[in-house]
Amino acid sequence: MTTTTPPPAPAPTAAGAAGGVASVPLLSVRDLVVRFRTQDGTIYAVNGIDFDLAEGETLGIVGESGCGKSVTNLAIMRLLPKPAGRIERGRILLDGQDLVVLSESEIRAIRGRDVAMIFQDPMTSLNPVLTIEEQMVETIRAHRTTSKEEARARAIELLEMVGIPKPETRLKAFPHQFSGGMRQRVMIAMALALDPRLLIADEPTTALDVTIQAQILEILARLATESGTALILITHDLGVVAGMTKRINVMYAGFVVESATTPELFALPSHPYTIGLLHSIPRLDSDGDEDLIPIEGRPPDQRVEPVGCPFAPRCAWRIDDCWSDNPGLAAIDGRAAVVMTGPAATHRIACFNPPTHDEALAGRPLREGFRPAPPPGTLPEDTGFEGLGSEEALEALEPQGAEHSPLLPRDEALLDAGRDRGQYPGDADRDSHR
Amino acid sequence: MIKYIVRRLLGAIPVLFGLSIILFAFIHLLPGDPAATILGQHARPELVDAMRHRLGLDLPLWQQYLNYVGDLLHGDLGRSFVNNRSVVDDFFVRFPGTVELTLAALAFAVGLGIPMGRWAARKPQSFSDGFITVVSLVGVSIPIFVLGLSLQYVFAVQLHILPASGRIDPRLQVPYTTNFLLIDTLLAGRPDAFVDSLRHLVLPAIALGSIPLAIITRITRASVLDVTHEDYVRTARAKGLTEKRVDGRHIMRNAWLPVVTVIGLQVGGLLAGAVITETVFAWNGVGKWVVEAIEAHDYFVIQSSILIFALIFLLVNLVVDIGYAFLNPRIRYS
Amino acid sequence: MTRIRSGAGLAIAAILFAACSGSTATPAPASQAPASAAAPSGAAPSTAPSAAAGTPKDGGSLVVAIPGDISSTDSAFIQDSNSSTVSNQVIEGLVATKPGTTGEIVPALAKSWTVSPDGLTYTFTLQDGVKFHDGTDFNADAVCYNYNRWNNFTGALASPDYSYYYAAVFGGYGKDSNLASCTATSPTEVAIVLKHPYSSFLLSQTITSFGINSPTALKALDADNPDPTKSGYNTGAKGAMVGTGPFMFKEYTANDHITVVKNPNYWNKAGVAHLDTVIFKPISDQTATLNALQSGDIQLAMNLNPTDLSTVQADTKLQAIDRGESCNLFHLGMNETHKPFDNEKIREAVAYAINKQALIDTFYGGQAKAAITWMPAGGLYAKDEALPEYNVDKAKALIAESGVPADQLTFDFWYPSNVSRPYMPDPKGIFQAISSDLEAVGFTPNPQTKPWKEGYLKEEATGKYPMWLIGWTCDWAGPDNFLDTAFFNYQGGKPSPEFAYTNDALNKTMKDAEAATDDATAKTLWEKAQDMIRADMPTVPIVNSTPPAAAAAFVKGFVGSGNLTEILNSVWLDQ
Amino acid sequence: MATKAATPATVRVPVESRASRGLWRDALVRLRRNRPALVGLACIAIFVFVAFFAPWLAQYDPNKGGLGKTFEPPSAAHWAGLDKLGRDELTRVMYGARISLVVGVVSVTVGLTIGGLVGAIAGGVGGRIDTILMRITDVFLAIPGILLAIGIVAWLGQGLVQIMIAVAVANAPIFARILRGSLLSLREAEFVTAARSVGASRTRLLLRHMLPNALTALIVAATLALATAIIDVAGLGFLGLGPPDPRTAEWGTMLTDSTEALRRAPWLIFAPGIAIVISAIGFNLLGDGLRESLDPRLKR
Repeated sequence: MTTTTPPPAPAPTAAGAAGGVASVPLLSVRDLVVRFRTQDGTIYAVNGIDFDLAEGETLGIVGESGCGKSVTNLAIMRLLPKPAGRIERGRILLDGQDLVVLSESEIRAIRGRDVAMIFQDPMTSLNPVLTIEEQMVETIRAHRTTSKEEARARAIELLEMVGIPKPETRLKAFPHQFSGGMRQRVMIAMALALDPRLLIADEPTTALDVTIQAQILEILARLATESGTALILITHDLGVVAGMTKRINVMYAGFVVESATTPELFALPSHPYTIGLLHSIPRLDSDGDEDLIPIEGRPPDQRVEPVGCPFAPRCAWRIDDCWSDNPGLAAIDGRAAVVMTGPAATHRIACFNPPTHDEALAGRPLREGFRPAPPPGTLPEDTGFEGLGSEEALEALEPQGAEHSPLLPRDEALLDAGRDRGQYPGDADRDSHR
Repeated sequence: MIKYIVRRLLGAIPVLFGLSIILFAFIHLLPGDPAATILGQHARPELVDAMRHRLGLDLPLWQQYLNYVGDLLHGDLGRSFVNNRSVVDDFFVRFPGTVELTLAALAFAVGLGIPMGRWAARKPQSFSDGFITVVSLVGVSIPIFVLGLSLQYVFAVQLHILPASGRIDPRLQVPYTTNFLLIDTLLAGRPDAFVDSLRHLVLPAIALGSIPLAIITRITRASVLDVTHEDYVRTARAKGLTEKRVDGRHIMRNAWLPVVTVIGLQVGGLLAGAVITETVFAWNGVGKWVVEAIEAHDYFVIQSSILIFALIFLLVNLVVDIGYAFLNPRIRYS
Repeated sequence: MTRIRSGAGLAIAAILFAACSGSTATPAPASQAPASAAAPSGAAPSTAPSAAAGTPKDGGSLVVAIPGDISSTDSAFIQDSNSSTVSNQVIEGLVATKPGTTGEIVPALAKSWTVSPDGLTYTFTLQDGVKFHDGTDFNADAVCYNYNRWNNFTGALASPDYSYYYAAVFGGYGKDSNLASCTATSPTEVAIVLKHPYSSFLLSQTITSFGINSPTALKALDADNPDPTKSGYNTGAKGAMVGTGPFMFKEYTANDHITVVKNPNYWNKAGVAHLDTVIFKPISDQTATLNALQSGDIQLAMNLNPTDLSTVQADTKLQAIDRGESCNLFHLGMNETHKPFDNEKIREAVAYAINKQALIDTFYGGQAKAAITWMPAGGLYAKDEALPEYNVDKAKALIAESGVPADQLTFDFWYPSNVSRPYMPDPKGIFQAISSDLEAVGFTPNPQTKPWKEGYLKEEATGKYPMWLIGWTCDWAGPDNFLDTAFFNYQGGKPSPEFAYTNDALNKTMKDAEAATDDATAKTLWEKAQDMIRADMPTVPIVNSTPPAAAAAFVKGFVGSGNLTEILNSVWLDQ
Repeated sequence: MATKAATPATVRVPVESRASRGLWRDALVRLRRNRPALVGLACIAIFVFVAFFAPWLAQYDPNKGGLGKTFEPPSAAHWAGLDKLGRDELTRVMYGARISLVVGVVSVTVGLTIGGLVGAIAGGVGGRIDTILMRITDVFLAIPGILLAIGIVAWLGQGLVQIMIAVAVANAPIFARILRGSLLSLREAEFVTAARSVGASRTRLLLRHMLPNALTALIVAATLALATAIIDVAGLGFLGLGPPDPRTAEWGTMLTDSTEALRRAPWLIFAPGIAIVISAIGFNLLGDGLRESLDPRLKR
């Protein structure tokens, strides 16, 4: 992988000064802002993010449900739910071509051919009334003028590639005749049908059995490597990205809060939220006596325009500035030239008061007498913020918080909210699906 | 699949059996002696007794029931008390009219309801969506006879565009062979009569189809909206399919499922509605027959026609379920 | 011809000397084209005489709406007006009533007749060269075949379900029958001999049930099958309804239509139909009927709601048709076994309480006249009894006089649903109006209803109802058909339970009147009978109605009859 | 008919076990934001208000008229005109609201009770009883509702009470089906399993845990059935099976009368027609609104 620098044209708002120009990255997202207009008001889903992706590179996007990771990638595909979801600002450059301004038919030509996507739930992502063959063949024939037989041969080849036995007969089957893992293989095969240059996998294993997850990830990794396809892997599970991707973006409330190469991120997690994430999951390599520390509180209400650092209410390291200003994403080493892609990508965080390495290991501030800054407008003595016992912490224990429940992903909830705009409330039988 | 059909058919048997008991009981619970009803109030007692004997009313109840079921199984539905015509014969004269009317109403409801529902779902909460919603609400809220008479008044009486009643202009003198006039006119090689009988169908079909139209519109709209947000539709778009293809192949193929179920349920409503529609439009069908029979307490006709109605309802639901199974591979292959 | 199954048999004695005075009658045949027979002077000037000037044109089809489907195509079994409306076009009897009248007997298939002095033997001379529609000859044998057929009915055919009118007129079948014999004395001469004198005989033979059918056709379609439902002749099969009339039966589709076509070889050349085809179409709803008329689906409606008369009159494309002199009576039934109607003063009070003119204006579109007695005002021997006129004070005074306390002025008041009769176009509305009238003078009627066909007629006949709406359309025009048969007849020495009106003197007077041998006696006795009824006021006569028909304006030549048995051979289309 | 269409789809699984209160409170909040439902509620409010205060709102006696004033067209004094018997049509429509309200509410309540009982037993007890009860329900469902109602009126005789029974019986099998369906789906729901695992009795399970959740679908169906009930009663009136006292100011009867006079006095159709349509729309909108509000899956 060659070292790349940010693209020449847009001046990155948060990433600081750009380095020298080596080559144009495959994908370049600049100042992307996505909002949903719903009956309940505007939802601030993605609030100005920047990242690049080089040809053949693998990038993990990690964050809690509702952090905007899925929305970001739907925005890349221009598949935001209409009419609620809108790209308000920013550019998405694929090979220098801005996807945001493309016409519907132009973006359609790119979908599936240049950029393919694998969705979270293989149970619902395949059309239940069409055979696998029909769904695969139509994908191929949507972009290539081939005969049905050729398309079918290609489909068989692809199914073989993803390890589906007896593909000739399985082609005639309907999705419900496959297991979840098999369906996800079909999805992968379908996504790779046209040798896309970028593959976006949105939580591809979340809905699967743990035993299957590894197989699917393995197939995904192998095929992406073999074909040289760039991969964006979206997940809430740091464990998944650890072995799969070269670089990781950590997202929170529609912002990228930390960006680093995978080894760097695990070696030196630097944003309080990243640290929180790492401490809230059990690690197979841990000593065993390490306590899990949950992240207190809940993600912010995205119906409110974000002011200050979005993580501040939950952050143990927050200072007064965190309440009022949003720290942009900047290199940890402020003087270094920012490299956006590749193994030498710059480690960047969005934090006014980054934890130290020791604090990162401990999962809490170790500084003498440090207390998280109280919210503006409250008297300091009132905020005996001790972590547990605070109102927010108690709320966090309520079951409906369910931030980490894979069953109720917040992104889905968000998309649901977007969908509500599309629903006339006087409408009958909305419940007929599911 | 065949197993499924057979199972469904077998499942209908206890329902029909139960129905026969209920109808039998209903007739026997009705006040008055059918024999006396037939003969009139001042008939001589020996005549009434003879009639009771002829009708088998002097037998014990269980035996009467067995006879009744036996006759049913032999396709003998008895005779009208009023005109003494065979119920089965009358049925074959009346039934085609109801079938034509019901199918026309269904065609109207489906043919207009589905595009309207799709149109409304295209831009939810737009003016056109609101308009369609209001129209469909009013549609389910107007009694059929009010709509029917109003349609007659406007289109037949005031505008003279369409005929007001009947199935065909009798002056055309088309021979009835099948009693399906649309077929009979063609059999007779009379395109003019075919057009005429088609014109006669329009107003009653609209009156009868208005409620199903409203319901199908609403369910189509809801179903399309639901499916539009399904993951596989997103997948289809992500594959770069054209909107037309996404719409036709992915959205509609799935949105059809609840719509088909609802269409099946509408048939029951249509048969019920035919009762009133046929009265309003002097349409010679089963519905009018039933009303006349009930007015005249024509027991066998009531009994048999309700049984036939129920049988049709069950059959249609069976057909719908089978159609549903064909549309939905999840059922077909399990 | 609209029969109400309320009386038992018909107890008709000798009357109606005008029609059968033993002499040979040779008036014009019944179905003569009445180009000159101007429309009878209608009750209302608003109705247009349809037999207007102009030369009749031949050809065309006419669609006629009738209120319900026909029940039989065998005239011997016909009891309802729908069936007889159709049958009358095809089947003719020996005698008929003159078009536009209800009681004037004219020759039909018999061109003349004589009655023996003992009133037992009727000798009919038949028209020459008449052929049935099937090509067979009409002759004396054919006539007797029909009379003997009726007389020999057994089983179901002999039940009131079928040959009601034969039994009603002849008193029974075979040995029970008043028919002694029917003899073909020559091919064109028939002698019908009765066992007892029966002076209504000729008039009774005008009704549909005594039409002469082709013996060949009857046999071909198994008309005498013990199960009439298996007789094609009864059920409208092809080849049924073969008579001699101006129209020939073509086809019948149950509840859809009945088609008759012109008989080009009609024996009465003056009466050959102008129309090629007449199609009868049952439409029960009156609004739907008018809609069909206005939209051109039909051209003639036999049952117009009088309320819609103004609509028809306002429409230049339509015409209202007068049906001539009324032959019906609508009255308010009261049963004397129910309190408070055992009290004569209460019954009189009810008579004063009812605003008849308001009813006529509201429900009859003016097409009715307040009744003057218990039969049509124009009926034979009808006497103006100076019936009570609307007077609330008088009614209240009578109630006070009666001594019935106010809390006993409560009773069930019944009206029929699902029906509209020529004399009672809107029972529900009329009921409400009468109820309000009764309440206004202090009564408390309690509303009750039953469907006409099932329940109502039966229950009222048994005397279950204290007060109810009822009426009568004549079978033939004569006082016996109303006063005795329909209303106040005795059965087995007791009054019919329907009204429970006990008046032995009245019964005797009526029997005497029916047995009277001369006109003057009959007149005196029938007038006396009416006076006796007036004195007791057993029911309150309300109106004699003239139910209008309606037609497209281009329909000409229709001659209405109060007994609603019009023949359409005179009708032609001016277009 | 609208209710029938909705039946198969109204089965859903609530998320929370302490459903009743939270569910209803949430539903109310959602309902308040549902504009069409509020419109529906407003229609019903007008309807109920008129029904209760008819004697004060109306200027005339609903049964007093005058034959001389037959079919007077609408005027300042009589906004909806006078009917055949010279009675003020608007007054009668106002009084008619009382009867329609009573007929609708009573027939639906009775239907709900019968159907609810059958459905609760079938869905709660299951097994053979369920099979038998559902077969009987199928039998009734197979007869078109209006025919069932006509048959019952023919059997029991004419009268408001009989009409209410007829409409109730026509509705009951639908309610039974819906309740049974929801109960069946709830039997496998997690919170029910949880309650079962801590040893809740069958009755308690049914009454405390399952019924409150299952009722939502039933309530929606009942609201929609109110709309159909009013129309069905009108249909019975058209077929001559309305209330026996023809002076009863009942909308269906009035509508039928107005169709009989359609040619003489076409305006008479408007007052009862609009009243029926508005109340039916009201119940339809409210039913749809409730359906959405009570669906916990749609929580925002």
